[in-house]
Amino acid sequence: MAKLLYFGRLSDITGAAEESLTLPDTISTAGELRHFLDLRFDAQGALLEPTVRIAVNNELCFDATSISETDEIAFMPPVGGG
Amino acid sequence: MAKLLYFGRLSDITGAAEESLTLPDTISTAGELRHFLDLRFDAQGALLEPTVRIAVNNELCFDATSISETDEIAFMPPVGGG
Amino acid sequence: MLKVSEDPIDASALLKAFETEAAGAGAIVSFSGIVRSKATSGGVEHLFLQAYSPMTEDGIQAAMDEAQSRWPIVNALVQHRVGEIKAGETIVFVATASAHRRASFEAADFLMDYLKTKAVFWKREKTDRGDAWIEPGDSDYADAERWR
Amino acid sequence: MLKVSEDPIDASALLKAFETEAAGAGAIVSFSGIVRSKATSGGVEHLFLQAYSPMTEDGIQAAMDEAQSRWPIVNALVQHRVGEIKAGETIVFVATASAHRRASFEAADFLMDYLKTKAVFWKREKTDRGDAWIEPGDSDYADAERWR
Repeated sequence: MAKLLYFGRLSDITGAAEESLTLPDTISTAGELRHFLDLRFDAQGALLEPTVRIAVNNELCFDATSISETDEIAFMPPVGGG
Repeated sequence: MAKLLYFGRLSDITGAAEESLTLPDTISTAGELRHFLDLRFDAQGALLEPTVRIAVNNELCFDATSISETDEIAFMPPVGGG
Repeated sequence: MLKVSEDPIDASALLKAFETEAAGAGAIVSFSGIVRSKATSGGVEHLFLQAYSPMTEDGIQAAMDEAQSRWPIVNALVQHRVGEIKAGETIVFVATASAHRRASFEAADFLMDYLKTKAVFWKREKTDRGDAWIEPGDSDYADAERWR
Repeated sequence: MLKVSEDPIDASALLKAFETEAAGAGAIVSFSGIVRSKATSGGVEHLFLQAYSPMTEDGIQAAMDEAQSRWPIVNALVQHRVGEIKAGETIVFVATASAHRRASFEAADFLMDYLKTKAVFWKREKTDRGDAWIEPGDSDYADAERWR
């Protein structure tokens, strides 16, 4: 199962900051997962916003990046501390 | 007598940071005093440099400013702390 | 020196330690970011800061390395809190040391712009009117653009 | 708060006191200027700083007032040493506090430029090769020009 992380305001939509998910066979890229999850949570595009970046195993990636069952996949809205 | 103060490198030339002086009758302005002192200390123009400012009673003044026996007159080369 | 943790930040103690570490430098600049009790909407009770380790630390370290390569700074320190931080508490402390003051000022300014707009943190504000996630504002992004 | 004195400067303690004084501010910047042991010529044993009171204090106060009018800073502190100051000791400490960081950074930077080039101090350096009066350098004047 892949480990999914939802940061910042995204966890308000998903209801949890973290979950484990068996990736459906139809999903092989980060972009496909993004679309799948947006529908699954009825997020109405919140997960599709270009400002929401995806990291696979702690590395920022493009939507075209391949993902697999052993990956940690993080959904990251705009960041900022201090 | 007027109180004269020589700051920074000027005290190396005058030999003292402070002195009391009865102003000669011929001297009525800060500029005249500046010339008189430059000759008196053989300062070779060090007191005449435009970067050397004169303050009378804690106020910066022009060479044309009048001075009197009761004044505190300071000769100030370029300043800077920190 | 870089630390991201739930521990309270004592700016005064960190400055003292940094002075020792940076012995020989002529100029030290420090920045303390403190949670203000006035927010966009209502009074702030606390902030909640979320990080994503080690991405958060790696990114800050890369910014510190960039600062070291852009300016002749001899030391840099970043300490950032995560978790719940009450109004009046220090959320971030940055210090830089160099021979002359310009490098210290610019490097500290640069690091703060990184921390405000690019560091991997998410910030939730709890006010008397409810909770809200806060993302960087336009002026933060404009500040960060100065270094491109 | 302004103090010009022979007393040693404890930047850490001053920052702590300033934090209390500036309660409510979101951003505090501090600057410490420290006597370096390397000089233009040879190793520095100490500096000797001369002031002209009250002109020195009046000028710094006017610069602090100008900073307050140019930036929305809520507090400012300047402490400057005079007399003999050994290598490694702090010669000047400046702190500024404001709601947002930009004002604090710029006001502290502005005050330091004033102190370096316009404040009424004269500085003598005692090195292993002798004594010399030090006047501000071109880079100091160039820095100060930025605020015109």
